[in-house]
Amino acid sequence: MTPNPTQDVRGTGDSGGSRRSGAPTALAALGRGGTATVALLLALIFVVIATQNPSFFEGPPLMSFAKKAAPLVILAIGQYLVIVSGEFDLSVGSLVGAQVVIAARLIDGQEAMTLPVIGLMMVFGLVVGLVNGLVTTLLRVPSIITTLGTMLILFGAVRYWTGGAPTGALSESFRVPGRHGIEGVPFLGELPWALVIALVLAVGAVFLMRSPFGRSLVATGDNDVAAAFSGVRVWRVRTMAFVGSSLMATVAAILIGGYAGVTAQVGDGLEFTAITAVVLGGVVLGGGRGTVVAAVLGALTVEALFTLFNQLYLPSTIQPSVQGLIIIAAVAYAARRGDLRLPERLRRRPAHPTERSLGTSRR
Amino acid sequence: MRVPRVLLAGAAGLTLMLTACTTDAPADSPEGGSGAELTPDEEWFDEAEFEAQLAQREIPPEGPEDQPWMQAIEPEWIDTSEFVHDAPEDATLCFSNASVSNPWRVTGFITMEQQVEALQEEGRIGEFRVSDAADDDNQQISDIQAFVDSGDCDAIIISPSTTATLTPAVETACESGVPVVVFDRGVNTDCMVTFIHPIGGYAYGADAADFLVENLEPGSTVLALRILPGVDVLEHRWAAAQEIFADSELEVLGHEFTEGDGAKIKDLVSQHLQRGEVDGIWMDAGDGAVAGLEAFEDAGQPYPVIAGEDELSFMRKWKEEELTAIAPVYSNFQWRTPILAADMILAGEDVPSEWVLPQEPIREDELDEYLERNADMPSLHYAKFGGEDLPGFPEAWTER
Amino acid sequence: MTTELLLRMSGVSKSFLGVRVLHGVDLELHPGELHALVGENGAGKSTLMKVLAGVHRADGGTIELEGRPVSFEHPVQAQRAGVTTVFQEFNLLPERTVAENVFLGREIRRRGLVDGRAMERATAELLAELGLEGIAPRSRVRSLSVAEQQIVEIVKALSHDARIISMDEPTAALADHEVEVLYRIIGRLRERGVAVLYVSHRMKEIFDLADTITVLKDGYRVDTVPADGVSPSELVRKMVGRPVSAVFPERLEPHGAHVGRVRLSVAGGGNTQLDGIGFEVRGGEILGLGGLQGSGRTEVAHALFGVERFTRGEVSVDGRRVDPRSPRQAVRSGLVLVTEDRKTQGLALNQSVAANGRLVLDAVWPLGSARRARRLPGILSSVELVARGGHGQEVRYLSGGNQQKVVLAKWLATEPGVMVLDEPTRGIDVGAKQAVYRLMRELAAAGVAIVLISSELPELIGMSDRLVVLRDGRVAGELPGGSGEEAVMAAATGSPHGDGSAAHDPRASASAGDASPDGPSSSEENGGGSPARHEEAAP
Amino acid sequence: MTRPPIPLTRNPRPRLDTTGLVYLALVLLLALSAALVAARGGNLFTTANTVDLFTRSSLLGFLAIGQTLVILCRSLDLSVGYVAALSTVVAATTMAGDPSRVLLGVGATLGVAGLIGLANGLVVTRLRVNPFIATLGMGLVIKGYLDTNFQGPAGSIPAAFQAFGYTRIGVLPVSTLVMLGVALAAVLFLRRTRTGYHMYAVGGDAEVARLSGIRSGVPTVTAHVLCSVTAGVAGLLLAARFGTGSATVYSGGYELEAIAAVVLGGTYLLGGRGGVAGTVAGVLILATLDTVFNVLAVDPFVKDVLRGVIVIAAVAVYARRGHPARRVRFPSGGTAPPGPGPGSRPGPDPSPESDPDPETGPAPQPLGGLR
Repeated sequence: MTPNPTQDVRGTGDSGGSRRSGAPTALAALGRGGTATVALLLALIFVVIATQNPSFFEGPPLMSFAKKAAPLVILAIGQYLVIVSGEFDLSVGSLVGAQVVIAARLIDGQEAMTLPVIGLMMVFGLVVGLVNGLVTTLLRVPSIITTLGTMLILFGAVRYWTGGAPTGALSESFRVPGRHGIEGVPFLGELPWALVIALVLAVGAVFLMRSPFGRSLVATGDNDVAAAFSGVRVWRVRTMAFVGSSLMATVAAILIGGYAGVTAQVGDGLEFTAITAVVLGGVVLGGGRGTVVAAVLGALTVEALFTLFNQLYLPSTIQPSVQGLIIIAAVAYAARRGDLRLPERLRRRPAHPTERSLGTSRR
Repeated sequence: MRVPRVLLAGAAGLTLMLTACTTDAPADSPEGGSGAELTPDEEWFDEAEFEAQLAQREIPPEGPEDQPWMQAIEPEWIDTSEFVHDAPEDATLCFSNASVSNPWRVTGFITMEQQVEALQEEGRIGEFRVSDAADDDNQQISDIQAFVDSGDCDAIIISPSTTATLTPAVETACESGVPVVVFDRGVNTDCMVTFIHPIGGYAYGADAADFLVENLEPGSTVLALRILPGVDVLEHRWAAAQEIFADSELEVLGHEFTEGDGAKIKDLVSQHLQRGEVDGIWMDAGDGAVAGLEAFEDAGQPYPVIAGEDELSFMRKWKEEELTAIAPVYSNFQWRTPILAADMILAGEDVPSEWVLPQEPIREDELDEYLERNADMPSLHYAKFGGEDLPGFPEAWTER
Repeated sequence: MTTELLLRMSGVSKSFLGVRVLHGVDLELHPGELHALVGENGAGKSTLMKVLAGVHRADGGTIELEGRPVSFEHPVQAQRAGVTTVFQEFNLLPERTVAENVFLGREIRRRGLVDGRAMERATAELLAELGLEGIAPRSRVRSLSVAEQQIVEIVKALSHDARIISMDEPTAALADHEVEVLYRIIGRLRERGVAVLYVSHRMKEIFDLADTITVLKDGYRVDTVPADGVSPSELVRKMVGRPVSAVFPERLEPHGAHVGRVRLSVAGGGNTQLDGIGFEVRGGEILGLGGLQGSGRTEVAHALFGVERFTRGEVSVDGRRVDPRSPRQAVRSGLVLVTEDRKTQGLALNQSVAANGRLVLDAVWPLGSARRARRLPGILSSVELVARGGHGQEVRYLSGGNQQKVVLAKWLATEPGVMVLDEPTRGIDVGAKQAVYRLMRELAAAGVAIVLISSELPELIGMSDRLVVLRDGRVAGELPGGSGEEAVMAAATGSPHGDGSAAHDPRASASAGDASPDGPSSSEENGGGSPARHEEAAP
Repeated sequence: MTRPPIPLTRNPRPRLDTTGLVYLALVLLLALSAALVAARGGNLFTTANTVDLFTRSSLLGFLAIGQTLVILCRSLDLSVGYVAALSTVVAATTMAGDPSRVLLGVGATLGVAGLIGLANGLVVTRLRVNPFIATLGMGLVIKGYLDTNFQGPAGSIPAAFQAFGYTRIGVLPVSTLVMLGVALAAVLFLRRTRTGYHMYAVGGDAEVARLSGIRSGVPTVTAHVLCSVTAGVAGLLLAARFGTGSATVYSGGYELEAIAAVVLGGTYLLGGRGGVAGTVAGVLILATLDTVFNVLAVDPFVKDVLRGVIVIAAVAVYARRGHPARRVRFPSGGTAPPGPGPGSRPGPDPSPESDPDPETGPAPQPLGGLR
């Protein structure tokens, strides 16, 4: 549950005057969810990168960027599912770390184990997502606490299991998706599998969000009471969102593990980077607003920003400061522009009988 | 909504100024991905200590040659008879550990536990209590305080998480009258009975830097990969490297903080490779060295000359790809020494007041030997862990 | 009543989004007077009160308090001037105590610190003055009953040293015996010289309490009359200003296959809020579900819809026993509910018209939703939706009436057999109301069974073929369509038929009405409703 | 059917509120832990362990008290760890080992912390940035500043001020006393000042607060300032214990632990309900767990697992208790429907929502139901 800032509540009369006269529909649609804003920001960053390093847009460097960015894009898709349904998932960073460590330990360098272990990782991701989702929806623990808890649990349990440092090794075939690609593509050189996977997942996510499930999910994030009254099984769609997030984190783990192998620090802090990416894309914390494309663009923007920092030889220590300012500025800008304003949370009246019982309807 | 906008701009500007202004002062910080600065930070560079450590590399240590963990360089033996324990088999050793949050510490801690078991079986020490501070300075201060207050400890061993911040706590421990043994990172006091450490960060950084200078043509480019700022043992390594690179004709492309995260290392190296050649890699710790090398593979570029660490995945890669490489060593076997020192102290034997352990890098000629010795060991294990003669070998390390 | 003038509002006008809702309204208040403000829903009563309270600012006209012109820009200014308002929605913090709520925003301080004891003492004194020692100033508002919360609101108003208190349907949520407490409180207020501006739909209360009555209609003041100079029927005529039937569309010729068959039957339904609920509705029929607010109307709707389901009794839709445990199951069985609160329960405001329209299809029949959603454009045009941005427009930019049409379209897309409409015309303009009425008629003609819940008696009576009136969670009686308002009110309040304005002790009348709570009708239905199985195909 | 004659009187039943429950949980936890430790042949309440427990609670206490205020206003502060780290540096460099500069150092530290809180509050209220993002961003900004300018320990704390970190009276460390003092001050602030009252109002229902003439920005900004100031105090405590400024302490994950303590203390994450007394109990519960884990030499990674499980479980328990109290008009068994209808199923109601809540009052009264 988002701690919504409380200052945006309108008067009790429903006549606060929030009607906007019809802006051109196409433009409005483009601007909706902040897609335009983040696309512009991304373009801007790419332009600056290009001036610094013109060769960046020649195939291989761009593909190398794509390879690096793919895991965050995938994590952002997962985080988007959860955020748009009105919740948070802080456990993804820990989950990525845990999955890589699990993979290394169980595969232990044996090629034959690769596929079974990937299957097992998927199951594990599913279980983590189910736990996050069911604890949040059925036990009504705020998701920030639930996923904070799973974050601690995963972090501790995996280290306990491996005695503190990862053991074992990944097999070569495990590393293919994250590290290699389709060779000999004209101009690009190598088309990384990571990019292919991220593209497939992004396209899949776009279709998912246009499906009945996707629309139910967004409606739930926007107004879970209305969604419940419309027959949406709120607990179910939210739990599915958490499962989606955990599965995406698992895929990201396969790519990250494949990209760079096992180190003890894998996944640290990824949850905040992923949330940053999603929010930068104009997806509103609290749910109901923003598109998956915007979230993907947000992830690319974050990665491009890191690349830019590097190109500019910005001391790596100052990068967090710039990152912090940019996300505050981006969200403030979005809040200032009417179209991204936080959803007008209607006053929750605990005295109202239906709101509570339905809002958390749990059958 | 004009006000917020102005406010935002103002706040942003102000904060940028705040964060940026001090970076302009070169005396303060050796910043620069641009790599121009090769003057070691005064805060971290102690010329005398630097020279001393370089010299110590050449001094043959005292002590049994097959037990480097019992060797000491230029020891100053001190009498510990005041700490003699009547019944050492009942003596309680208390160990305040900073953490086991990285593979080096994990390996070391297993060695330590095995050493404890060995001594317990011999009836030379009794209970062994450990508290782990999970890298939290404040937690470790509490942990040490708890040991002191409990009054059960007959010796306190401390592996401080940070040098400066743990000083008061170590002093408190000393004041309690119990013998205190400090190892790995130091503290700003000499109240403990003995301070055990390998030669040090300067020597480590110098070993690595010297190797690069020797093996690279003048004018070659070197990229420095560092873990975190502000950790003294790591800062010393970098300060020594800066000193040596400054006197060389190598071009340092920059130094980057990686948090030891393989993905970050690989990404950073890839980006540098996009912009130009990288001939040498200097690392302040070997974590993720393999990821860095893979960036060269993936970019289709020849392997660099690299200074990693005695971590096995790196050494195996070295062997496989026949790299020009060195594995500087921050002697992992030092984890055995504090237990042995405590045992000696409780027995009233003399110990060196500052116990400087040998610290020799693994060079190409010893590579095969160390790989063979550690053939069963997992990756992320450290070659010079020095536990081969302990009873739990090898299961304790392979099946952690 | 003294003659000195306390408040004079003259020529007050107010528009929202270009729609004029108040046209030059005048109003005068004298100390100790109870001035009733009556009119149909949407006549402008609440807006007038909000202008007085400083929630809205008037576009035109003047307000004089004791001869001095005032202009309240914020409720707090009005309160400081002694003008306080008890809104229909409670403005209380449930987690705080009674005393803390009463003094919210102007806590009593001593030496710079808030003096909680003093506030509790002051609250206790205020409560005692009203003879309500039963409420402890330290109890949390959350733990109070609705009636008690209402009283806290009044005490809060009083604590401002109010000279004018306006009350917006204060009895709406109260049971009879609680209303009596309110009478007593109002009596004491008037003794203290406080002027009360009182909005209510209940004729009986108005004639029990009021000195003066102002009638509003469509934003105009129709008349101001002394209460003893007008009869209830005259008053109703002034309020409505037209024959009741004229505003409602005629019944249409039924043509659906289900016309005349029992589509919904409830027998012996009960849960913690309801007991012995029984009625049946046939295809083509509009059943009005009447009763005061809090009588259990919405609870019946929710029970049918699986929100707060019946734990006793049985429900059949088209002859099949159903026990919906969730809205989803109810929808699948062919029963839908148009909820009373559009914004919190009906719509996802940030989503488009199209997305809201197909939400139910998406949620309930995810596989067939694309096919079913093809009907949606047609449905949206049949409900006469006006959305400038097309179906991609977010619904929060629509007017209340158009929002309601989106809600209706959302449910119509499921092709329901039984439709429960809870306050379907609340807060929407006249044109949209007409559209809703026409739609109901068309649906009924097509064989849909409709249950209409409404607080607007003319609407309820004018639209329904039959009325079931609830009181305190039970069926109080069943009336034929076209019954008089008095008869419905009598059943709803439990007072005997006839002229309710007589100086009757409400207590006595309430107990009289209680004698036979369920009447014969419900037991009759109990026998006939459920066992009879109509082997009919699903709609 | 008859009605109780006077509907408005009720027997006020003594009922355990959430704070009481938290303290009960604390006592139970202590008893259980003591038993567990005793079973292992130890003693939980030795001086050493008690001191340890209190010391652990003071740092977290400062952070959690401030966080409580912010959460009560329905906001959040994820920057406290960074503020504490910055504070150690500001304190140590300002004091520079000179005892005469202690006051200056404390003043400067709290001033800087307060300014950061002000910035947080203004960004949240004026720029309407979601507090999660606003304070996360602020934390990153501070992190960048610290990393850039302080690599390693900075400044030095004079011995006189180190006493704040190490002195104790009996088993009670001075820092714990100060923490309890701050807690008391915060309780008084919430119970005896208007701004404190208004925090509950803004967090509970911003619209009600606005209609009552409360400017919602004021309590929220105040809460953020106070939260940062208590984080500054935490930084002072850290500096006193370290004897120097340490820029890297932000990595301790304090902010999330503080939030966990607040929620464990029964404060509602969405504002308007709860208080500092509960938070102190929450802090003590976490500190007890840590101490017990330490005494029992639990693996540090298992500690994380247990902490995660306990926090989730505790909040789940509150969530269950926090059910809106629905008034019951008809007992769930029901007055039998008139006539023995074939489908009538009197009996216990299976759905938890409609269970009569025993706390709402004596016997179901036919008062007006909730509308």
